[in-house]
Amino acid sequence: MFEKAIRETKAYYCLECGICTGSCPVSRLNPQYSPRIMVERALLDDDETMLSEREVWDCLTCGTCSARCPSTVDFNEFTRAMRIGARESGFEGVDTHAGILRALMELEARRRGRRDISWVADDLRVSSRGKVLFFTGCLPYYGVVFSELGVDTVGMANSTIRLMNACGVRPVVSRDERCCGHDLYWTGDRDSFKKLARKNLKMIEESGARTVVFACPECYAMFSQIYPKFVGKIGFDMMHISEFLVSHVESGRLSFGEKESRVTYQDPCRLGRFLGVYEEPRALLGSVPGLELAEMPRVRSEALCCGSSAWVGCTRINKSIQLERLSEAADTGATTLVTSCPKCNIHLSCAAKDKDTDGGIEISFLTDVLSDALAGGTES
Amino acid sequence: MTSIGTNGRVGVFLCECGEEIAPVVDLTKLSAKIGGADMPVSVHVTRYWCSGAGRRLLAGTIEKEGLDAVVVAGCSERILGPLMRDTAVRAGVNWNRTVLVNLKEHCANVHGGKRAAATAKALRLVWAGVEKALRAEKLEPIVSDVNRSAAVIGGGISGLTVARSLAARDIPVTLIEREAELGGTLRSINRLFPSYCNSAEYVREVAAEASGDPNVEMWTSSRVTGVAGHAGDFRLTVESADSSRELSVGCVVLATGADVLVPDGLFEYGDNPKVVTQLEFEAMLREGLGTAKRIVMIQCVGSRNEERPYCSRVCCTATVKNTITVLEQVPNAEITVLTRGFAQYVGDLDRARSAGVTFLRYDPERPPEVGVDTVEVFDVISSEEVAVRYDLVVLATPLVAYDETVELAGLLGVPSDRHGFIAEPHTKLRPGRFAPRGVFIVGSAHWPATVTECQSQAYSATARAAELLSSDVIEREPVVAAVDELTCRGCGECAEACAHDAVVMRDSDDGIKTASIDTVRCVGCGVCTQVCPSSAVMLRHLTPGQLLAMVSATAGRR
Amino acid sequence: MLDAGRHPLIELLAYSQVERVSRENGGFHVEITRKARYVDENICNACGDCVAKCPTKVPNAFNMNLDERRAVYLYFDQGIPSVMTIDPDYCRYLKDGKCGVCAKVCEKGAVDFEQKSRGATLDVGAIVLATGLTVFDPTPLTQYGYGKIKNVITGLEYERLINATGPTGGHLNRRSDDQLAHRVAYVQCTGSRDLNYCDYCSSVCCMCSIKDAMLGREHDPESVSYIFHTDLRNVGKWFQRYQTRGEEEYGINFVRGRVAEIAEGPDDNPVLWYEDTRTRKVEKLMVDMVVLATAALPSPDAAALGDMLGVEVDRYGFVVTDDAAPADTSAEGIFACGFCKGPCDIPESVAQASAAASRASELVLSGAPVGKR
Amino acid sequence: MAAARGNPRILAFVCSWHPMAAADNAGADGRSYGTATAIVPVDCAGVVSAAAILRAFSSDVDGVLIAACGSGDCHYSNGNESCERVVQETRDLMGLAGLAPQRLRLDLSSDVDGGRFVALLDEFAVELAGLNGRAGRERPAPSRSAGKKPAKASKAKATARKKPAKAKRAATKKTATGKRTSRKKSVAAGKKPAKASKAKAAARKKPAARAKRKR
Repeated sequence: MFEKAIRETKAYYCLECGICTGSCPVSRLNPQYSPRIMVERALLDDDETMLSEREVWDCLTCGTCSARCPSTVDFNEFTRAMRIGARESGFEGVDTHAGILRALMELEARRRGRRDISWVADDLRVSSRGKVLFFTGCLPYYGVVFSELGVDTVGMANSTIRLMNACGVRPVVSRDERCCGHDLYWTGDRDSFKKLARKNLKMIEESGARTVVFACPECYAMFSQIYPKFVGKIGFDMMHISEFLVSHVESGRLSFGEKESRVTYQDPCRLGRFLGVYEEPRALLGSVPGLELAEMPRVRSEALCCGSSAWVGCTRINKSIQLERLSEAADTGATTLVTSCPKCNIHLSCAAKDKDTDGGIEISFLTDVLSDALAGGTES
Repeated sequence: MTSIGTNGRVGVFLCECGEEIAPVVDLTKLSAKIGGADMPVSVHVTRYWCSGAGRRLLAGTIEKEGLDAVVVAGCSERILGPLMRDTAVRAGVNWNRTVLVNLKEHCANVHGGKRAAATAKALRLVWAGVEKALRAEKLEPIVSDVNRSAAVIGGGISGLTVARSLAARDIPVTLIEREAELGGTLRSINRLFPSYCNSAEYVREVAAEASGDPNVEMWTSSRVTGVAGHAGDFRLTVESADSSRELSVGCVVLATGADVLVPDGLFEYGDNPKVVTQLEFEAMLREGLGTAKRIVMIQCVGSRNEERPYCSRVCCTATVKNTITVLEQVPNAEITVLTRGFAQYVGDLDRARSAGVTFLRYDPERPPEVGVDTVEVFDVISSEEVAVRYDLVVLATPLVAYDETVELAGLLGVPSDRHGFIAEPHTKLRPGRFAPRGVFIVGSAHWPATVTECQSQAYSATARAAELLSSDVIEREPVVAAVDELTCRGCGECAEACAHDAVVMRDSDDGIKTASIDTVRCVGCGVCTQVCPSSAVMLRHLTPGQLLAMVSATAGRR
Repeated sequence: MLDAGRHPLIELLAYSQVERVSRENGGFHVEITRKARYVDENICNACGDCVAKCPTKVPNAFNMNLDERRAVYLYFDQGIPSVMTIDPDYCRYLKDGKCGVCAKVCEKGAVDFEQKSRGATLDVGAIVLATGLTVFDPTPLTQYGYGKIKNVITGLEYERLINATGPTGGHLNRRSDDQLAHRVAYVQCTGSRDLNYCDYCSSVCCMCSIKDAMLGREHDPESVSYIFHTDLRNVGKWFQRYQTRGEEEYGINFVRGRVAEIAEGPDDNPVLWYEDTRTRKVEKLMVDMVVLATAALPSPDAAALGDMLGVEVDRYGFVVTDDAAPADTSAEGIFACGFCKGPCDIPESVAQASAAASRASELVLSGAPVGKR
Repeated sequence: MAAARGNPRILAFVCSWHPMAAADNAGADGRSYGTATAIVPVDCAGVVSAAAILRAFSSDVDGVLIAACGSGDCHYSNGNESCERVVQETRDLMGLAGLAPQRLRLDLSSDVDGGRFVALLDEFAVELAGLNGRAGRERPAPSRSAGKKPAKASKAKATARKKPAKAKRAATKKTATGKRTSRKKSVAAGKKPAKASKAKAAARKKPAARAKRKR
């Protein structure tokens, strides 16, 4: 069953050196989980038993192992193949949050309906057709599901629009947008993922957009790296909001007011290891006068994952990873941990909330920080 | 992990239910569709699976085909469930892998004359059952040791009766009474109905008898402030003025009784010294009525209204009993009882009527008004305003729950209703299934009860407690939540959401707390599963995978 | 080296670069640039007076920049030829026309600031390539923190530290605090056997690390070593015994597992994260110092040289030779030996060198035109 | 009636206590409802997850009904209250996804009368038939009942989770009557969703669980 996966991920190159397992943030905490052993078992044709095991769902797909693998085995793809296989054999992972997010994604994949975009703040300018489209992803939904964490994902979407407005851009926010399919893709639901991808591409085509801007790195990674593999060529430009803003800062069209603060920055797996966008968010933070960036020890390609992904793993192991990252962040002396991925924000905030001790660190989203620092109209 | 396809063979047993199902649902077509699907399923049809012959056939088929799961598609789970499950379990199928599908009330009965549509729907319903059965885990009963002793909370007539009766069966009992004296409400009552014996004396006798039994320990001026453990092994924390003690017992009898409402602000009570409650009147009867001759009694004071919509059940009986006592003491007394209709079903109503007591019916929309020396009332029967002179107005107020009882119920994991009375598990359906095992509720703590009723309940509880304590171990169907400890991230949302205090947060080596379920407290409501961010807690008898599969099948998702 | 330097039939052209090679008269015409040393090789006797007075400090490349030398320097103590060289990138006189102290103190007058690079030609019957190796710079492996975590060093840096003539006089002192490192971890396959960098096995590192660890113990009886390896590739004669001895007598712990990440712990102690693949456990280990056994690469110029010579090199830059004639390159009359044709250790290099010499001499002695084997 | 209601696909989660008695009685009494209505039996409304509701919608049902025991009558103490919270959250999500929140209905009643159960289904069917007329174009309607301010909604949500048995009991007592009345009202008001939606459109500018929080 795994022949194709083994071929495509080059798993047969495995040296059994253990660098993946040693690198894996999950393996460090959960001795049951070992990417190395999984690959080896697959090579030994032990796939039937493997599919039923919970370890199939433990991978964060953070990509650290693959980035370091001397044999360049694509363990993320390997995981994905296993999950597809597991699903087809009737084994499923445990969907977090009582399955609400998966159910929502399936709903968007299978059912018609136009999104409600009344969440866009009254003072912002958006349009239904235009050259630049802001792909909001699941931010509005997360606003409902994660309100209790104090994570304001709708605010993230609004601050993104606000910054785009400040650059003189009135982005398209489409009611026909769908979930990008990231989580379904990584948890092995190919059919629903493809449906979502097709609907999104159609939506963008109809919007007339030539450039699509993402606030969520997962959407960005899906569009730029995965969609072309499954649903064809992409005929528009794509960029993360940080890339979009940097060009405007460089050209002088966007500037920020003074904001005294010491912050640290979390590289999201998708934006960092997947897409190689390391400098733009830092450049943006650096362009805010008074804002000081204190780096954590593990940054850029070595950044520690926020600890959870695709709504299948939210265990004590994941929490331990999150707490570890939070303490690294706090150790920098920064008062704020800036994230550029809404999910990092959610996951780290959740762990921070659970944490009994004080001395935590505030967690803010990049566009919120920047929007607050907008020269002239600061709102905080 | 949910798995399908590896869980063995399912037998689907379609019931014609005589002339109920078969004429509407085309069972031949249904069997063909089910049997023809690419699933590990065998189909059987008979006229009545619930009949003796049907059950023997079912059991035989299970054994012959080596079935691992059973779906019985017939009538209501509420009717057929226990019987069919029992039959299947005896034939070797795990109870959790026996699923009932209601083709009668939920399909055939409501879709008469629409054979094709009803058959198509029946197929979806049966598939939902099969999906559930295929995904059902084999669940073993929860087993625990039994400590052969009992705690009785409350030293009123209910508690005393239980204590005395358990002790007589040689079961060690500790009775905990919050007041210094035993006897409860009966101490304030004059006489008992129907015997008209001296109430205080009677309860004193029972108390003495119980106290004298070597198997009974009396802990007065004490209250239970903590409960841990489960049926067979409860640990109570009992506090008195100067000490705190631990008590280990196998079961707990809750007999804390109820309070009598003090009707402040109603019918001049509190302002007019001639207005008293029925309870105060009992004391007056004991001490002598003095000059009072004209007595007006008002029923349903503070009950059957918006705040307390219930009938307190015992007041009518008490009132009638008291009219008779009055007439014994003051033969020429003029007694008028203002009622909203008599709610008693035992009592001396006729005797009171024949003795000359006047009964008027008032309208709650136009309640009686207590004046300086008359009570004015609109008599519904005669449609007339009536003014009744009085020396004394006696208000029958309802029994209300003690706040303390609600707290105790909370500690014991027993639900209480919106009035604060203990919500007993449904007595008609699945008795005892959702009650915390080992906890028995007796008397007015559960609902206003007469002394007779209290004692009946006490003996009944004694029997059930003794039954529990007679075994070395107890077993229970694990209709409870379960925490995957490897997954739990210790956020405590479940513990916060649980109304039964069934979630215990423990410290773990990794510094993250771990939730665990007190399986005896847990009633399996699933509230915790809705708030768990990690989906670490689930109902093993109805997993998320099962529910989703049932939804998909029922909706006919392809 | 001394032997070679002394041999009458050997002319050493150090500090020189081959610029062009052409085939002429059945042999080769080789054009060489001899780089200016600004010191006359025939006069300098390497007394060291100039070095003592030179005011300009320069990172010492020979000691892996672990210490400093002067702008006028002897590459290393036993270097052949034993003459000074002035580093034109740093020398104040050569850059700004100021200083010139060396010239003033040199009693022999060997310093010659006017010296220019000059050409030289050779006409030879055969060419032997022995360009050797260079080592991989582990900076791109950011997970190992090389360059960021002070006490993570490379194997070559270790060699300099443990060497009596090195910057610390042979003491394995940590760069962070100059304290002796007792617990040392060796990270094998740093860059080797890695499809991202060098997908081949560098072959020498396993033995090298064992040797290093044993040296460490000889310098410091408290030394404890950990060698993290993918496989121990000690395939040479007695190598296995060497390894066993290291384990039994020199306090070496061999750990089967490739180090995943190195973090910085307290007191500048590196912390290694790894899976011990034998126990299947992910562990961390704090040590005083980490030595990265970096991959060995063909000399960076090898490919260009091969191009010039018409010698086929593979995608890594290794000279391609034939199995049946391991010293012969694809170009007639040109032979190769040592690491330039692929990873090999010293005994193997020496054997190959003899083979190449033998093949070359066969050709030259036969007098036959190039091409006849 | 039957013509007006058509035969919309309704999936009904029915609690095994009072509501199941009502559903069983509907059949036993020989009443009828649409053949596209099907019941998923559940122990308690408290076990119905948002995922299960959304799964029904992504399986193309027109409406989801959850029949729970009346306020204060839950055999498990607070399963019905928990369900109210789940329903509110699910409706918010449905609204955002462009699915009319009226398609999800929670009925809290301890009435075991089969007639009432069928009437409930019929009425729901009529409402759904109206929505289906505008299939695909349905507006996210006033699920976030009467323009509840976001902060409030999430606060209410938070408190709903905080149990303390004692405090909860008191709260239930007070609101018991109120809840019942409002339920009746919502049933009645449900017939005119479009109007309500317009009226509240302005108030709904911000989605329910939003409120920027500074920590």
